[in-house]
Amino acid sequence: MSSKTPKKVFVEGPISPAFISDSIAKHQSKTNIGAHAIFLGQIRADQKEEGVVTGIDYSAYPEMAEGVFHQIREAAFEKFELSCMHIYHSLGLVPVGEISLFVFVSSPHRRPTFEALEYIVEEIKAKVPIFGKELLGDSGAFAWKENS
Amino acid sequence: MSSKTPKKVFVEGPISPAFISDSIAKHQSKTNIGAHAIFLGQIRADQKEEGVVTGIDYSAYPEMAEGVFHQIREAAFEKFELSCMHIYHSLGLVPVGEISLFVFVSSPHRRPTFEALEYIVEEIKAKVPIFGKELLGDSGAFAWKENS
Amino acid sequence: MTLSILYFGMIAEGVGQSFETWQMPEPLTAGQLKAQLLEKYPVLRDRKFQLAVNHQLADEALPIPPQAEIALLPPFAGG
Amino acid sequence: MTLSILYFGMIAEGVGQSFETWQMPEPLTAGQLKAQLLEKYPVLRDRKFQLAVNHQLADEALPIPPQAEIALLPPFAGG
Repeated sequence: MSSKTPKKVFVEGPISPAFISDSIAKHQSKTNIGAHAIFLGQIRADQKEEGVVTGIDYSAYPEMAEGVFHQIREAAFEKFELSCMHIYHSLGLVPVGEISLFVFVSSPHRRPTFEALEYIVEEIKAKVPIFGKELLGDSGAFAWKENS
Repeated sequence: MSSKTPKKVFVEGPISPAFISDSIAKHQSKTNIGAHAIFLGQIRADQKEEGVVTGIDYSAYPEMAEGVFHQIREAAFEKFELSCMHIYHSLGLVPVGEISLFVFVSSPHRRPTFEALEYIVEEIKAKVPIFGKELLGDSGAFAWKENS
Repeated sequence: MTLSILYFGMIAEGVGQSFETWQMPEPLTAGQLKAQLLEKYPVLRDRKFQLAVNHQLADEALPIPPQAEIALLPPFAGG
Repeated sequence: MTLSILYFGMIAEGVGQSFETWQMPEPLTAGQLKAQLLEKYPVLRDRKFQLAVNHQLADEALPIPPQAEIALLPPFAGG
């Protein structure tokens, strides 16, 4: 573990397309970068028994989650030749069609960006204590989401 | 080959972050999408013998390139479970730090987006007749780029 | 020793609270603590969860340190 | 037969033009056409290129159709 302080990952509510383009624009002065890869998780209107998903209400164990995000960052920088890495995840309500996860990796070359993107997303899904309550229809019903 | 007409891929000059966020925003009404993956190619300030790269002047054999892009699209839709796919490439001058390639794939699930993103980028680099003149320093020197 | 116990997501919903403190007369392992939790909250027997001790996932043999922060974590759903 | 011949990138730079037409008295293959191009433009011997015939990469045995559009393509640099 390095001594770097954990970076802020959680944002309240959905992640906007404008936030994403701002992040991209901030990397245009980094002229050693040749390739960026981005992953976005978007809320799907899945049909469940009790109704259609209208949004997910995210919560987390933030003190532990920040630590796990930090470990994932450190491991990814160790494994792949990356210039930059940014991870953002929503807390609170994210309506259907909106974005709840934004992973952004940059490198001089394309290959490390593909490998790092997939690694980071899979690690987040498997290891970070984030919980999701799927809101169903408009009856007040809900179901707890579980990553596969 | 399907009978779909080829989609417009080439754009004049750099691809702006605002163009990218507009593309993302347009997908928020597609509520069967759960995952997006994006690749961006950015011009690097590489040090060459005759000077530092200040930009790349792209040209293409457009009639053939559009056909190859169309084949890549069809093959990717065949191989991977994708909801959407968009490819944009610059023609003309793209200065260092700016974006010349934007590949955007969407799917209900994350796995096809990782696989399709890498497949499409590698196919474009290997098969599309696009040519790049790297402008070096400010002496008017240049070198022809070659994908590896 | 005094333990802080945090419940999240469907676990908090099941036990009807998100936080409590437990006074423990003597040292115990994570596995022993889990058994006591299942005894106090039978609803937990039907729910999947992992135990974290001081922000780290714990296996059953781990001795619980004094003043530990315990968390009951239902399946993760990030992304 | 009349062929349209297109030159791109470093190939256009080498031959000093990007387009010309050739009158060919009799049918020929892509390999035979390539030999004639190398004869007319010795500079091409030092440059890597592929031949496309009517927008498709052609191997040497391909017979060139009448009125074909021929392109000399240097290494690709997209991305």
